[in-house]
Amino acid sequence: MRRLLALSVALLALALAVAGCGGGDDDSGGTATGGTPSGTVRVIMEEVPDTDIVKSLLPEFQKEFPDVDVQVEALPYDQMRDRIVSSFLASDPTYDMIVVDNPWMYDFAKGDFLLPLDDRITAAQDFDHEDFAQPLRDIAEVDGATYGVPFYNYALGLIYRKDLYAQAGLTPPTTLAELKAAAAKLNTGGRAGIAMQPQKGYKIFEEWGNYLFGAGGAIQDADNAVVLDSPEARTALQEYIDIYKASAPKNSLNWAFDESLRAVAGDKAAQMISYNWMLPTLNKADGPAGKLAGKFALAEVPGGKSILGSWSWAIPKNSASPDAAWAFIAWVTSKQHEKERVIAGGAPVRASAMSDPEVWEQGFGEDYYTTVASILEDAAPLADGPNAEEMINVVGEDLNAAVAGQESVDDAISSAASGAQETLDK
Amino acid sequence: MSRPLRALFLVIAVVAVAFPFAWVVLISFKSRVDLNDPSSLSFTPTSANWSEVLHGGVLEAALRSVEVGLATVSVSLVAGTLGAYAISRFKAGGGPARFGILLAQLMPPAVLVVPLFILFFNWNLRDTIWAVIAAHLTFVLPVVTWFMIGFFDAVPRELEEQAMIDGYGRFGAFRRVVLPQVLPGLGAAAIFGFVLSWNDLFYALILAGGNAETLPVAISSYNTFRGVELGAMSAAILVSVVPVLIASFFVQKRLVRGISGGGLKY
Amino acid sequence: MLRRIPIGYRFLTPLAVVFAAVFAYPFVYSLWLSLTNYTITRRNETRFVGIDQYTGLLDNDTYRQALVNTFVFVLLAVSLELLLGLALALCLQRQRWARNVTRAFLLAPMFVTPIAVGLMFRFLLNQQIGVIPEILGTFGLEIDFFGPDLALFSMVAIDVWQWTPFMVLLLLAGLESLPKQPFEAARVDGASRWLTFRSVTLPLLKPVIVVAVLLRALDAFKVFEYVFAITRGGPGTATETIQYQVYRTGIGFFRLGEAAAMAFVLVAVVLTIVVVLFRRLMREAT
Amino acid sequence: MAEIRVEALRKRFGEVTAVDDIDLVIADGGITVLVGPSGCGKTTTLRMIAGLEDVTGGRILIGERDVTSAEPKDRDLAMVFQNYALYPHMTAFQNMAFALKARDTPHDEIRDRVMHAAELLGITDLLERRPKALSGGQQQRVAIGRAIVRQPAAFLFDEPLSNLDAKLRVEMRTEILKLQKELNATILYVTHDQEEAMTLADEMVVMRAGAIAQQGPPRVVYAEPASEFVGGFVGSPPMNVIAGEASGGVFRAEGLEVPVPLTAAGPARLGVRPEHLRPSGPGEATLTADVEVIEFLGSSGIVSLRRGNGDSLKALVPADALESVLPGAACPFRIDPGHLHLFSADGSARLH
Repeated sequence: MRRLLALSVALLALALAVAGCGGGDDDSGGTATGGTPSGTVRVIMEEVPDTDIVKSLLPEFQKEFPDVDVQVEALPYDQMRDRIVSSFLASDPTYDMIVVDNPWMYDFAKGDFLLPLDDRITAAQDFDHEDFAQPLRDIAEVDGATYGVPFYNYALGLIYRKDLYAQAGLTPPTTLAELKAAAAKLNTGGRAGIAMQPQKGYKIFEEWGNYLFGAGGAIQDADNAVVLDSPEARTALQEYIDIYKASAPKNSLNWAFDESLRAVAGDKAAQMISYNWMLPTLNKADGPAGKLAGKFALAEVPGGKSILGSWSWAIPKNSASPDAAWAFIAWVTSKQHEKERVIAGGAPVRASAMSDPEVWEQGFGEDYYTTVASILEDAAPLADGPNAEEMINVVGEDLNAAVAGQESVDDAISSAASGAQETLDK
Repeated sequence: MSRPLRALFLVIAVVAVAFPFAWVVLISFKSRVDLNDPSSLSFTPTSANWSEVLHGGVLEAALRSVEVGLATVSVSLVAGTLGAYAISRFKAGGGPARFGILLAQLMPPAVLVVPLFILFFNWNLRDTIWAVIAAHLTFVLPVVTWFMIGFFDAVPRELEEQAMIDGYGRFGAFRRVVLPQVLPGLGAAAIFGFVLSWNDLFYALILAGGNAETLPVAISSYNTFRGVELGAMSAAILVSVVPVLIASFFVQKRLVRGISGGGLKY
Repeated sequence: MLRRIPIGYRFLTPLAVVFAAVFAYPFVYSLWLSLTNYTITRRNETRFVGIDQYTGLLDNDTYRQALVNTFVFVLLAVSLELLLGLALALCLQRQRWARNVTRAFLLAPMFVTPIAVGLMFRFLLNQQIGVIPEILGTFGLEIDFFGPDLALFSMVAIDVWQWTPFMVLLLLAGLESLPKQPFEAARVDGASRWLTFRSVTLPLLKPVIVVAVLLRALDAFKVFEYVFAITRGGPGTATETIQYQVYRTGIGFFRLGEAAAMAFVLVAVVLTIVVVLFRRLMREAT
Repeated sequence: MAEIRVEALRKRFGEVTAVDDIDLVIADGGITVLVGPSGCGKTTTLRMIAGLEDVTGGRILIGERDVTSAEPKDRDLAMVFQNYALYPHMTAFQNMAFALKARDTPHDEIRDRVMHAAELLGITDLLERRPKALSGGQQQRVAIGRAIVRQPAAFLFDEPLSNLDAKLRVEMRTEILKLQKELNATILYVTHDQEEAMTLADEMVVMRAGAIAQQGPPRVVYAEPASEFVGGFVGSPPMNVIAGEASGGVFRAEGLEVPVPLTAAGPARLGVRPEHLRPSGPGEATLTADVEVIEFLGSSGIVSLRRGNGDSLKALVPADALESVLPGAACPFRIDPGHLHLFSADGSARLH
């Protein structure tokens, strides 16, 4: 009796699940329909300042599109992906519009979860898609189709203390050797030469990738094949380890972004490789750096090519109101509102905004925006292809093991390279 | 152990427990700038973290956690107590029943959460506290049942037999005579189940974030992509601990007595 | 109709129904998933692969390391918690002054959500900005808490901080329910305190210890939050645990089939151990 | 009060037959005692009558009513358990009132009946106490009081005195007897203690291995045990048994010859109760044995003997006859020929 009951409950549930999972495939989005869009757009976003800025623009959007109701649900990062994927799997979606982190883009697109936006982009007036930085557009393009519109970037740059550099007679390093020297020189008793983020997984790869590029290496070639197993990668990792051992805070093997920021803001480290938009935050008078505000500057990472991260707007295939969602995306990413967003402190994605004197003046100054523009010019993401998230973790594990001294540099690189290739081929 | 040694040991234990809490209290009054050095003692106290926490939905989340905990525990107590009685007294379900309870305690949430999600989706319970309650039942129910089996094992069979001879049926005897014997244990199991539910992050995070945020979710949301908001998180931790601590001051005696009522058998 | 069902099963019904509703389906579903290559982002390619996911784990070095780490973690954490818990319970049992306050206070760590505990200790133990290394530094000590050698033990220490109170609670309850006569007998026999503890207290307390250890161990096998909050499994694979791997593989990399297999291997191993130990204990008890 | 009849009652636990087709009549207004070693099925029989154990086969009738499959609560029986089974969360009063409450007895009547029972048992002062605050004897009285209050068709006692100390046990025994007379109660009483059984029983039922070995008034069971088992089980110290051969009215064993009222021939076993083995003059002696130990009881003494062939015997010797018995010495003893018990070689049957 009891067993039978359990079984029938399970079977019933299974049947329901199968019925529930199948939906959403027949909606082949593409062309924008005419007329004024209307409907509710539920969007999931990350709990970050850039989201708050978008929220602050909403009343303006509402005025222009009174029939579209945009409802923002802001969540912590770790919670977002699970919920997005869950929403994909449902026939009645939770979200009509989403923001996609670059490692997810390929899998989401290949998983047939996203609406291709090419036709809508072409049809949109004065949209000027070319205005978005090329690497950002590339991320949103999977197998020739465009699935996202850039929202904001999180490319990395070198954030350093101008005053300390001046005192020591240093200029921002352009090579790894110079970075090493600068870090060593700035390393004094109470203050580390550089704060690093060697935490296993995403964090170390995100940081070390800049070293790799700086050493002239690459992660993937034009055909997306992994080319990590190179002398350049070995050099980059050796340099990374040397700098960590010589100039990073003691015992900081598990450090991530948070600790580095705290160290730099708290005058316990002279510089860090971090997200470019941390600069305005650090320089804000009432920001985390307190009295140190204004003493920070942003430079390109040594070598000039940095790791790129980006968030893109996208519309799930099972969105209940794709037209209204697109109306919002087109509106918020238009040149004009990009400008407003950037002035309000958002991380830029359009060349036009970054070269706009009005933005410089009301934002964080010309230097900052031109530096960001040049960072974005040739920045590249950690992974391009399937299973990006896992590939990043695989590489990040070997890198971290090498820094911890559990693996030799040589072994770590070859293991990372083969692991990465295997993951991409899965 | 001699008396001074015991006292010393207890003092060390109290300090070991108190120290992190003292630190948490300290940093809950620190500003963002002061938090760059979380351990320094010289800082200008600010109430910003507290007002952020108290106005930022943490209290609502705490209330929701209480609701989830109470509901989970109530269902667990009813189903778990009856089931435990059946397993203890009638060997109902035999080995598989006891085995299933162990199994349930062991299952990693990461594996159960996706099927659960699909289930709640189909039942239209997504993003409600009901989903969280149901998910919490997957681990609270086995623990409560496990506890209660032990308590029932300790109740002499003659008591209910006497009650049945005295004029009650099975259920009457259970309700009027057996149940009162395990009440203290029931309390202990309830509190323990409540703590498990109160602490769960994983299920609550995935099954009911935004609209049905529980306290751990609220606390963890201070661990952002852009760093940990230590100050606000600390205030939130204190919000979550203080009420339970006060409660535990009043119930710990009962808790100890409840568990020692004979429920700890294998 | 109802009367025909044996009385035991009538009492069992609510449990069975609730259990079936919230547990049976997800369980059966994931069991099935573990036999497929189900990947959320590639649902169209899902097919039945039999035990491939399981045999695949044999070659997975990280998984094996995670298994080892998990067992080391559980073994160390639970034994330390037992030892400390026992010592504390013995002290608390005989304590008179400020008894309730002490007891209530010592339980506090249990009530903090583990992710918060993880984050607290991530900063407390941080070499540069943490207060504990600073204090140790004044004694000339420098400990790399999250370095390759100690990271797993730091996780153990955090678990001990949070869950020793649980042991204290159960053991204290056990101690207070012990009969008095054996202790009086031991006193008459002139047994030393240590001998009394070893040959009277411990054997009498054994059932409680078994339950406490079992409950704790089953929970410790699910260690996830500390790893997630602090090291993400690093340095290298030093703090990889099964739960964290299951989470990463299933939720992070979308490969639910493989994640389910990972989980079931752990479940199978632990259940085997528990059942074997149980049998032995049962035999000893009778 | 009513008579209880048990017909072909059987109970099986899996492969084990605990009670094997027993027939029994528990007479109205008397004490019937089920006695036997542990595992003989006496408690199972009692529990089946109470309704606590399902019946595998047979019928149970209380009065004229067939209660074989009735719920315990519908059998109108009261039971006193070995460990009293007092509800720990209720006071003595509440314990005693519980069954009446269950039957929706009016409040005043409950009060009267409980008070009456309490007076009868002398526990009026203890009514507000919880079981934990009562001594073993007091708990026992509350348990009995709880049964009395019910005014049931019959009382079932499951080894109610075995948790009491020896002195209290004797006291309570008398008390139960007095109560029984006062209430003219029908009582089915289970015990493993043969002395308790003999002192209490109007009718004594000796059980062994799920079957009734002998049934009858204690005197009869004692005087004419139906088998060697009953002979050995009833009486203290237990009956001496000597293996030998019977032929032509004489029982012969090594170093021993006794005339017996029996004509048949063949191997047999001779049962002699210790009180029928007395020291004697050398001329009258039936046997000679070494005295090992003497346990002095006051009015008599238990003498442990060892015969030449290694058999040990016990004799119950009046105090005045003890003088002639010296530890360590070989003494002549005489078996009283009027009190012999002769059993078949396997001990299963009485031969005369």
